[in-house]
Amino acid sequence: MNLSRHETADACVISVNETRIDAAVAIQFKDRMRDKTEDAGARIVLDLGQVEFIDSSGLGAIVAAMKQLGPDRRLDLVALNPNVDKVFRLTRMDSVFRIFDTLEDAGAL
Amino acid sequence: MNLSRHETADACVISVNETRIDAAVAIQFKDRMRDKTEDAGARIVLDLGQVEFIDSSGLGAIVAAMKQLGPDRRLDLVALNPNVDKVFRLTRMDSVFRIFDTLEDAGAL
Amino acid sequence: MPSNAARRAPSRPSSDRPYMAETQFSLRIPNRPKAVRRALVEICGRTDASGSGPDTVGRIEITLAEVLNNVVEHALRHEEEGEIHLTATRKNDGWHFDIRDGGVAMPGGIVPHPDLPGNNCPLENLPEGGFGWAIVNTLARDLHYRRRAGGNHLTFVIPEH
Amino acid sequence: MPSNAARRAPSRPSSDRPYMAETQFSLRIPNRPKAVRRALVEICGRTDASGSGPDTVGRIEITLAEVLNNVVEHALRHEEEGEIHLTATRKNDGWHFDIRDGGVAMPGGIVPHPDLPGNNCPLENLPEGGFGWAIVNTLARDLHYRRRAGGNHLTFVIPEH
Ligand SMILES: Nc1ncnc2c1ncn2[C@@H]1O[C@H](COP(=O)(O)OP(=O)(O)O)[C@@H](O)[C@H]1O
Ligand SMILES: Nc1ncnc2c1ncn2[C@@H]1O[C@H](COP(=O)(O)OP(=O)(O)O)[C@@H](O)[C@H]1O
Repeated sequence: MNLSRHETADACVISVNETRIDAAVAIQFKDRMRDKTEDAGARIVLDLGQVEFIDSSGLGAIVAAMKQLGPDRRLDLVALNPNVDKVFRLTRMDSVFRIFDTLEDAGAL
Repeated sequence: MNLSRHETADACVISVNETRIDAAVAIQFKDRMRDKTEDAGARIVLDLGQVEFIDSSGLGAIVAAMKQLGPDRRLDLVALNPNVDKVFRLTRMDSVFRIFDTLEDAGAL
Repeated sequence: MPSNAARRAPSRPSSDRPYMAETQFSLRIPNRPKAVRRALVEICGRTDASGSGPDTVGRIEITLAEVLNNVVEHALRHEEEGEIHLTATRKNDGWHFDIRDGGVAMPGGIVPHPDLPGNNCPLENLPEGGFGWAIVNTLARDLHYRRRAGGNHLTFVIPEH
Repeated sequence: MPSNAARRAPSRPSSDRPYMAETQFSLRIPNRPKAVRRALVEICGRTDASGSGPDTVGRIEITLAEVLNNVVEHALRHEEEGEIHLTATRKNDGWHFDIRDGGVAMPGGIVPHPDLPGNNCPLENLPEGGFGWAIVNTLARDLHYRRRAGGNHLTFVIPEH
């Protein structure tokens, strides 16, 4: 589960360098997110541009990643491909996150 | 999960030095059994004399421990206290193992 | 809610008072296997202290282990927090249990009533689980499940013979 | 078993042959999350190659991911070995799936039809799972489950629009 991180003026951007977040890697994703965001500031932006597929376990792991940030930090999502977007909509989890089309839209360039 | 081992003339005796084999330790039990029996001979005797309680996860772990011995080795059970015995009977797993009252009955003194 | 007098009921019925006074206790059990273990030890201590015999206490421990571990492993499996609320009441016919959690519903909305996994098979196919509800169905009487207000509510009786 | 001619059906219906010829394939999927992943990639490749559009292929992948992962996580959760048998058949109304495993029965003997977990709650209570069957119930049509001969048999259709 390859995640990379870079800082912008007002966000910490985590890029998922994988094509799938699924049952086979959900726990690993959640743990790696904890490592990567431990010392991050109040706004974390998760760039899903390379992710072609998530299942409900992957979705659960993204929710868990947000929960482990605590109440004082937020997780926004960027660049959901159509299949990934569909899973968020089907489960109504699209209303739990702020979702942007691009890093620019998210103000995280 | 404290297991100890000693050899007799024709068996390797594993004693469970714990009062419970339950959901909290079932996986650990199975893993420790694998370590302890790796180089054991064809007959392994599991002494449950100190175990006061097993639940279905603990039972499953004992079955798993037998399965991981493979077809050429056997696992016999000794000294089931009444509550432990009840779980084997309720699930009909008493017919899957040879069960002895004492190490002497098992011919493993 | 039983009166204080009822709570101090003597542990064994005397011949001139054939109906046992009610004894009751409640526990809140965190959503973790170790917490279930501690709760079981506590419950065995209490049911034993109130005079139930070892066979009854044994059946209580086995049944509650399956019910409570199922809540942790299934109903609350996607939750990091969460508590199980348990109330035990000793009545004339045995121990009545009332167990509530805020987890996902039982699939199908009813208590599973699975057959015991088969054991008449080659070694490598022997079942390593799936025994839980079969055990509960055997040991408990009057097993009722309801889904209400985003939670699960299970009641049953462990008879005293 | 379709004829060879049917297997080599052209990928898109032409105007003079409104009923699509049947296309069919079968897979055996080992009881592991990584094997499910590989199977999904394979199935997407095949349904795409047979001419289904990206929306259909997407709905197939999402639905099968939930169904197959549920088999691994629940029906076969106590088994180290075990395989899932899947057959996919493209018919006029969409893709028909037939999925079998030798695991424990669905609790209650029916396909779970849970409500979506609620999301109108404080952050710390947000659901991290329990979405699987809700997704399947939304995307699949003609969902049928039967228990037979110590195994599970699920059939459903992913419609093509
Ligand atoms: N409290 C519960 N809430 C939701 N689902 C449950 C609960 N208990 C059991 N189940 C479901 O019923 C199945 C059978 O349970 P059980 O007989 O205890 O076997 P297992 O050893 O798999 O837990 C479980 O695999 C699970 O799918
Ligand atoms: N194939 C199956 N065999 C047996 N039980 C299943 C199966 N699929 C689901 N279940 C039971 O139904 C419940 C709901 O499934 P699902 O909606 O996919 O949520 P989850 O994310 O918990 O898997 C599971 O927790 C499990 O108890």
